[in-house]
Amino acid sequence: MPLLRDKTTRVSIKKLEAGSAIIEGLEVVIGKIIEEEPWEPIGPTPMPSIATLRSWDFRLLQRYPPTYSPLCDMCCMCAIGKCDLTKMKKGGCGIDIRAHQAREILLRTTIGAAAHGKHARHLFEHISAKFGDDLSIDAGIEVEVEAPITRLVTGIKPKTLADFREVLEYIENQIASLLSATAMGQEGSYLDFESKAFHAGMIDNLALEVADLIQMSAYNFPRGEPDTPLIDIGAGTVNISKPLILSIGHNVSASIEIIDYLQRNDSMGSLEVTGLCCTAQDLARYSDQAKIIGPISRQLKFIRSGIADVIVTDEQCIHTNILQEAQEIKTPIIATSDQMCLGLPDMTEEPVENIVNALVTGQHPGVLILDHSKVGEVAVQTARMIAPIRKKYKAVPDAKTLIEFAEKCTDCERCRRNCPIDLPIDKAVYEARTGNLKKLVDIYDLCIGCGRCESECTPNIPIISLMEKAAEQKIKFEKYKIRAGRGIIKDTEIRKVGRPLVLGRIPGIIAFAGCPSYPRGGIEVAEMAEEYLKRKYIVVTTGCSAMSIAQYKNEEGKTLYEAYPGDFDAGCLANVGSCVSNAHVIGAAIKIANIFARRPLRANYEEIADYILNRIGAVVMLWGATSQKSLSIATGANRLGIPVVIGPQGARYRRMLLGRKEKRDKYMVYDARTGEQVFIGPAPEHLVYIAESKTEALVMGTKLCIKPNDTTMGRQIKLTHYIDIHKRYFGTIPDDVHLLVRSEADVPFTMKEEILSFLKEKKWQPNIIPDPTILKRMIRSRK
Amino acid sequence: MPLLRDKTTRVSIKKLEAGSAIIEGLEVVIGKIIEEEPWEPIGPTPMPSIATLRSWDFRLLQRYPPTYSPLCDMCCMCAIGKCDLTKMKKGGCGIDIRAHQAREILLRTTIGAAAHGKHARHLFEHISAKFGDDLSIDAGIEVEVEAPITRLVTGIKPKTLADFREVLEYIENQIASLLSATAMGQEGSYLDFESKAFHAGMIDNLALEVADLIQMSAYNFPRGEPDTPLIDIGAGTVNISKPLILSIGHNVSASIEIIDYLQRNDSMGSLEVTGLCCTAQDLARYSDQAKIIGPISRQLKFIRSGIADVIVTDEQCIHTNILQEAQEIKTPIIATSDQMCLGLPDMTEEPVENIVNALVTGQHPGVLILDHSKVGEVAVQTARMIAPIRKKYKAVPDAKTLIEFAEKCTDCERCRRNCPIDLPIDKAVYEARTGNLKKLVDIYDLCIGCGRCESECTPNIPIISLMEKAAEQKIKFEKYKIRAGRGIIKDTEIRKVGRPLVLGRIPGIIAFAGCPSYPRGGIEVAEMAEEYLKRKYIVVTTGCSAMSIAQYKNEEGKTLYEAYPGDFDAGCLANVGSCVSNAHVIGAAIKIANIFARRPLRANYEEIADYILNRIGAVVMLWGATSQKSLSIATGANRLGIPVVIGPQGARYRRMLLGRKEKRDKYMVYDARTGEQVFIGPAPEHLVYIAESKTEALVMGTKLCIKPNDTTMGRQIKLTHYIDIHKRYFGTIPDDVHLLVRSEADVPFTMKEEILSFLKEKKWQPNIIPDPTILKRMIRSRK
Amino acid sequence: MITIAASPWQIGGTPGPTEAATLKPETAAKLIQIAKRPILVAGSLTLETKVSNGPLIDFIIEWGKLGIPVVATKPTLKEFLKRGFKPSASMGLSDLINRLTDPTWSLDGNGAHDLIIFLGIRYPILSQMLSTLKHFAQNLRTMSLNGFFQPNADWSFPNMKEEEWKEKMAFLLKTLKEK
Amino acid sequence: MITIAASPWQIGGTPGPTEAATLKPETAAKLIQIAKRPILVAGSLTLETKVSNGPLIDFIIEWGKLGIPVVATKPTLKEFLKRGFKPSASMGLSDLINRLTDPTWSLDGNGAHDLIIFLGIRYPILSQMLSTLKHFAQNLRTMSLNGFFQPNADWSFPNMKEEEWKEKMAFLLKTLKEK
Ligand code: SF4
Ligand code: SF4
Ligand code: SF4
Ligand code: SF4
Ligand code: SF4
Ligand code: SF4
Ligand code: SF4
Ligand code: SF4
Repeated sequence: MPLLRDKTTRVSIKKLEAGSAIIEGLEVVIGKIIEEEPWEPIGPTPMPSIATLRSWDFRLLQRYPPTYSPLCDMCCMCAIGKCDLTKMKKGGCGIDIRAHQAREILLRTTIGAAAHGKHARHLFEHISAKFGDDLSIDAGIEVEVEAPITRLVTGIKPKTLADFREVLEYIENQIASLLSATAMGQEGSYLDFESKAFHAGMIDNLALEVADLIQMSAYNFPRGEPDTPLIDIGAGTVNISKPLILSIGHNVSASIEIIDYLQRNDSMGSLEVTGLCCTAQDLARYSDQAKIIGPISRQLKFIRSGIADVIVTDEQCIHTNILQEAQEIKTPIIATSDQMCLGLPDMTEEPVENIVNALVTGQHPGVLILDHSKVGEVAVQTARMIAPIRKKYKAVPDAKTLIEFAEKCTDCERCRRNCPIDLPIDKAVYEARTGNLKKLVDIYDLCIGCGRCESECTPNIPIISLMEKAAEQKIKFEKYKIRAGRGIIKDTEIRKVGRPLVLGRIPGIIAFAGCPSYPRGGIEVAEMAEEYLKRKYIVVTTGCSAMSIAQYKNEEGKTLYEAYPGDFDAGCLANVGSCVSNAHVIGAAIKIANIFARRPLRANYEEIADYILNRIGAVVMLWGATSQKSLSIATGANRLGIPVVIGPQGARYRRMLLGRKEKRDKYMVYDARTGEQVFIGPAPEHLVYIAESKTEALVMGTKLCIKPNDTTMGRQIKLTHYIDIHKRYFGTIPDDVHLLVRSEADVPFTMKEEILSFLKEKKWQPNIIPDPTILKRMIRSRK
Repeated sequence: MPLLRDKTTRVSIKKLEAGSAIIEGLEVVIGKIIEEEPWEPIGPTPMPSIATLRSWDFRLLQRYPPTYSPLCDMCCMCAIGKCDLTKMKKGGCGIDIRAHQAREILLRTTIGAAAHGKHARHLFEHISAKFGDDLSIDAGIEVEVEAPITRLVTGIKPKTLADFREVLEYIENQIASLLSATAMGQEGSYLDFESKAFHAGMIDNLALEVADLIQMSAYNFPRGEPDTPLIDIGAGTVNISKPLILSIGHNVSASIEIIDYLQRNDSMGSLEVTGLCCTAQDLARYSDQAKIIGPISRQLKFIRSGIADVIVTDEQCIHTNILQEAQEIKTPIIATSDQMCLGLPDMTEEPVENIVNALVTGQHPGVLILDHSKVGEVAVQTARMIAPIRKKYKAVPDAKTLIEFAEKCTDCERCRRNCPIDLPIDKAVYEARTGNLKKLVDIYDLCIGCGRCESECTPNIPIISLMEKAAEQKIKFEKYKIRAGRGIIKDTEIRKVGRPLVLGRIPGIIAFAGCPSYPRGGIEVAEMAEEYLKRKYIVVTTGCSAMSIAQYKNEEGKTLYEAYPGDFDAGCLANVGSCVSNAHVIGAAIKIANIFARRPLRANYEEIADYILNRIGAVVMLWGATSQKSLSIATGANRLGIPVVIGPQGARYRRMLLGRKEKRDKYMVYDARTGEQVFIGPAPEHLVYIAESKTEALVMGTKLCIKPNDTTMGRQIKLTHYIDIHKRYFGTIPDDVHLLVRSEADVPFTMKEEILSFLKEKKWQPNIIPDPTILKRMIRSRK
Repeated sequence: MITIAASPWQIGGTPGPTEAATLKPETAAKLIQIAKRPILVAGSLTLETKVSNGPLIDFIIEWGKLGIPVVATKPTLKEFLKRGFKPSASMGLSDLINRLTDPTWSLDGNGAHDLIIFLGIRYPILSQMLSTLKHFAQNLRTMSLNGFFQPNADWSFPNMKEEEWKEKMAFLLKTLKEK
Repeated sequence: MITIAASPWQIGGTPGPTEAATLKPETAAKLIQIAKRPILVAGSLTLETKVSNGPLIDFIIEWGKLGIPVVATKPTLKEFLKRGFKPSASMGLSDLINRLTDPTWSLDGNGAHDLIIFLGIRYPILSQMLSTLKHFAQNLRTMSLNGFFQPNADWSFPNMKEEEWKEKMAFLLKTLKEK
């Protein structure tokens, strides 16, 4: 099937004769040119629809069937409900809780995919208007495979911005399909819902790639350089004597206009341009002058500090009560996205002067400006004019006022009971009455900043402000460094690590992604990263996790970004970028299969996923699982065979994909050389695992990097880490080592004796090392 | 702005010179041709994005602000949850219950729009493959304005199938946008969520139109003929000695293949081809040989009868436990849509013989066939072969067995407590022990067939089978007639009724749409329809409501379809068709504004909506509100200014849009002639009203047809009905008559005295009749 | 597992952490007596529902005669009038509920109501209307006196068998009359 | 409104109509004693949680010595071993829960367990794991003995202040020892 691509080249034709048709005086825009350049023959699954990869999904789901943990026993999706589905009772549409949970997963992954899809679309429209459709997609030098996910999923090799138009249409088409299936009276099988959720994850990942590639190309973000600038991060890094603009959200295009405006006016240093969440990460990729306040968990806390003179919101991960919060500190809001209009007056068409005036005088608490090019000037001018006026709001209440607040505390425990992560905030507030703020300071670091505690407090104690005040001194020293997001992984890097990774000599890739609902604060992410770095894993990170990792210093007082290089290599720590940059993490796995192993890439989903599942030791750590987006990112990784470890809060995503290692028949693969079925042990054991604690996650991470294809040398190294870390944290050698040793040569040299005796005890038998695949068609010679 | 349209005309060009470019040997598909035909200048809002019509929405929401009735006090959308939002507590993302309910509405309307969008897309792909992209869009004779919603919303005038490609892409793009806004940390304002929900409704309506126009064109459905054939409806109409195929769902394309196959083989009479839900309605538009079993409420009941030899499912409104239900009666399932795969093996690529064999032998309980052209043959052959085998399943258990079942009943009440509409099914079963089945028969008609009662019954009594058995004799006489769906309303009809409608001489259009969660059974819809017919309203109906209306006979023993003509005219009853045919109902209102009142149509949303709101007395009755789809259909009508009355079960949609007639300032319009603000009374009072009972709905329906633009003659007529019906059911003259009388000339002649004295009592003052508009820009001369 | 005595009549109807307190007739009488601005809303089932000595509507009329303002929802008005009783007002249920969320509104314009008593309204719609008031009318309290536990009310009778409910209703009326 | 004594510790945690029965220590003891195949799952908080005479882990070891099979979740294993106590098994919590939904599975392969007792597990994750068992392991009963009401269990201690919980735990251990 020849593939059609969108290239809106306009051509004037005076007269055109073709066959029997004669057309005169027609201006045409040549929309679709049949692909000519023979970059790679098209594979079997270009632009798969929701049922195309179903059999692949079913194979994964057979080994890793879903285990559901309903967050709610009821369903309320249609007007027949609520239906009580407890213990497999059926709802009014016939659905049971298993299928309904799967539907909930589908809905949430689709919402995530839609958020990213829209993010990509918004960037596309803005960049297309600003730079034109012909903007080349430039992923940098040493990068041939610029868009591994796009090539894999759609079969398109994008050269200019316009090439992504068809990709975006495909994404939107699929999102509508997926969402439709959640309607009352559609899909009835939980396995099919899960297959569709995988599809949503794949679409999500595709959207990530589109978004990041086009912003990298348009805004000249770093393109795979490992040594990007070190950026200031932390509330302590801002100069509060300057007017301060705070951008919050994910779509950086509006905020870039602020920097552009300042640069045009040569006054970059006169204002603080800061950001929270992924917009901050992306601002830092644009300019090393931008400062990052921190991850989403710092959002409310920083707003409460009163420091921001103007808040610019774009889309995603924004506290939805932000307008009211901003009004408390008399900070005007500039909303810039149709995704979050906040009920504000649309002043897009008004002259800048009028808008600034409306904001400075407080005529409106905020405005909606849908034309990003206007945002820069409005934000800067407003910040300058309003900063002197709102000086007195630039502080949390003083200690005395706060203790007065704390004195109202009745120790009723309701704040803690409403805290999603069960922090003992009640005791901390209660103790603050005495002036002892230590517990509040401790909680400051653990708290995800959601504000639910405040909402429950009968005497209306502003608990977050208390925390912010308590931690005031500490915050002044919150000065850290993060390496700006590097973006794509280069082909040269892939070539370098391909062999050691696939053979197992580099024990694995660990990717810290997602949001900050950590069970015990961001420090745990950093500690995990450090442990893997010391063990020479390739460590990559994005989004809020990357920011959390920055807010930690090692024994030498250095952040991990200062202590470890930013390459995609063993023992390196790469901040890949914002949430959308997760595309490059997943893309790296695909590129290994394509560039290193020369597997055909184009529209060849199953083979590539089969390769990754069986050969590439990569694990995604979603330690602070929160949003629908992080779920869909992870689910996209899952479909490609990449296991995900989720923190305990993520149990509220309500499903795991767990294997059972004692079920030998589930861990069989074909040996592609012979077609024989070979037992490969739990490699990897799970596809989605929820870990109870950091130590469990750490150990699970090492284990899930074990892959059937490891050479004996590689397996030795991986087992060494697995056994060592298991002993260290759990005190024993793991009880499944015998399932992971295929021949004596796999046994780590340094632990030989101990393990051999363990193997004996388990009546271990050697096994062969297959050329592993779960796709029958990959068998080269059939028996 | 010139509009681009998609026309994939493929042209071979040997050599093309254009300016400096020379292209050789290129095959191009001319994708976008700049619109040439000057059918109408483009209006202000072609393909509006989610914020384009926000100011219109806000105007509506100002008069009709949302009143929420949360179905759940919690939110569980992300992994921070569940968040308790009771009494305006904020969730972890900052949202409160008001904004969250609005988000729930947005989510559900978007799901509805996605289901219809996908339905349209599936039809499009199938029909494009089968008939080619050049299929002309043929809405029939006497129809110039073939696609009022498409023209209004997108600015496109579709001529061939291909012209809808861009429309579908727009729909999908908007769905992704809308869904994205439901993600955690996006929109924060309930008004903006509601505005987006309106947008989802509009997109839904657009999808309806695309779907119905292309199926009408491809399948030669009736195109606006009022006197379509009378079709058999009711379980009593089938000949159970013949093999029987039952189609369930909404997308008729697979089922049409069954009829085509039978016709090709000249054996149409040898099988019963029947359907449930909208697929049935659409099958009947294709062939008057198809029989309709009934609305969705008959689904489980009819399956339990065991009569179906093969069940073909497509998409939407299908009992999701259908596979298990079908297995109980040994009926194979053929699933034909990626929206509902049911975990079945995909046999799309297998030869027909193998598939039939797998089904007849029971090797698979069902199969998935994604190629519709194969479905016909498989279904027919399977039915023929399996019918003799499964003869003994063609019956519900005998009376004795059922009484034995009933004897297990402990009168625990749990079945009733799990019944969504609180039917006293407990008493009915308990009484059946004695052999008295009367109560069961009564409930048979009221029951929506959801099966929740069974699911709750500890002794596992098959309650629905009991009902089916109890009503066995009755069902044999369930022989009714429905007029096949006529589709579009003709321009000639619009011209005929335009003036009397707008001036008020025809008191209004009442549209019965939506699902069968009726509070007291389908008879109430029929009774309401009859009352309005007698009062010479234009009554139109679609989907399950149209089927429910058919299952009622008037005093003369005739169904209403037999008793009243099918025109779009006063005192006529038009079955417009399936759910997607609701497009024509909404389209009729648009066409009145365009054809009769000559308001520009193309991409001119606000003006047309303003016209409808202020001038066209049309009300949608959603008496049995159930699915997300009916919510989004209704919400699309709302954005156009059409009020909707919902039955009491629809309170579980969780929001109304209510006016308060005592708030004079909310019911002001501009007089377009002068720019003056004029009080217009509660006309219409509400945009979404939930009625407690049939009588309340009936009265509300008459009132909501009152529009500011009514002539005095028209207002007299409308008030006559309103007052008369109010007196009849409520015993008094309405307490708001004084708000609806603008001058003495408005007072109904026959009630003059009584009303004048009422007016006096209320200190009534006359008011002018404006040329009403709520759009400032429509004022012709400003003061 | 236990089944809580006062579990929602409709099994899937658990709304969340905040549920109605279960009501005894004695308490109901007290609450009604201390209310300053109560109203009793009589819905469309008042005619077909039976209490001890006739249809519920007659019973409600007796309450009305005790001075408790009765609002008849639209479909019930005629029946009241037929019986020679003029309710304080008649409104659509949805209209009434909507206005009750406005703390400045009342039937007579003399300040907000403080207690709304519901009788004779179909369970599913009442449940939703009570939800509206629970969240958005924090100035007032709601009481459901049907024999089915309504968790969205502030106070509700528990689920009862018909006979039990009739007795309680009779007792309640008697108590109200006595004081 | 009332706040039910045994409302979920996490306020938003109402799961639906079916909630745990509130447990007294006497009843807990009885239920444990009559259980044929109980296991006690000790989670990652067993070290930092204090009971009367030391960390919870020591307390659990005493139970173990009474013959109740203890499963240490992975992060706690080392601490048990340090104390010279070998749990019957050690598994990841998720792994364990998953296997418990399989009625053919048990620790020792000798038939399904009938009672699973949970101690020392972080509230939010335990709540979800109990939900899994509630819906998908209908062959067994679950009991949460942390001082926080877990509605997804079959039986749970109600919410208690720390001191009260310590007392109840001591009483429970005493009772188990006596019999
Ligand atoms: S699914 Fe969520 S919104 Fe629905 S009832 Fe449960 S907690 Fe409430
Ligand atoms: S979608 Fe099904 S289970 Fe959910 S509320 Fe509707 S009928 Fe009940
Ligand atoms: S703001 Fe922090 S302490 Fe308060 S509820 Fe949220 S996470 Fe807990
Ligand atoms: S909710 Fe408020 S009063 Fe209660 S313990 Fe927490 S801070 Fe104190
Ligand atoms: S990591 Fe999560 S919380 Fe942070 S910005 Fe991304 S989606 Fe939002
Ligand atoms: S979306 Fe907001 S309210 Fe809902 S669960 Fe997440 S944080 Fe809570
Ligand atoms: S099947 Fe009928 S009787 Fe049973 S719960 Fe549903 S509506 Fe009620
Ligand atoms: S649930 Fe079953 S046993 Fe209980 S009343 Fe209903 S039919 Fe009888």
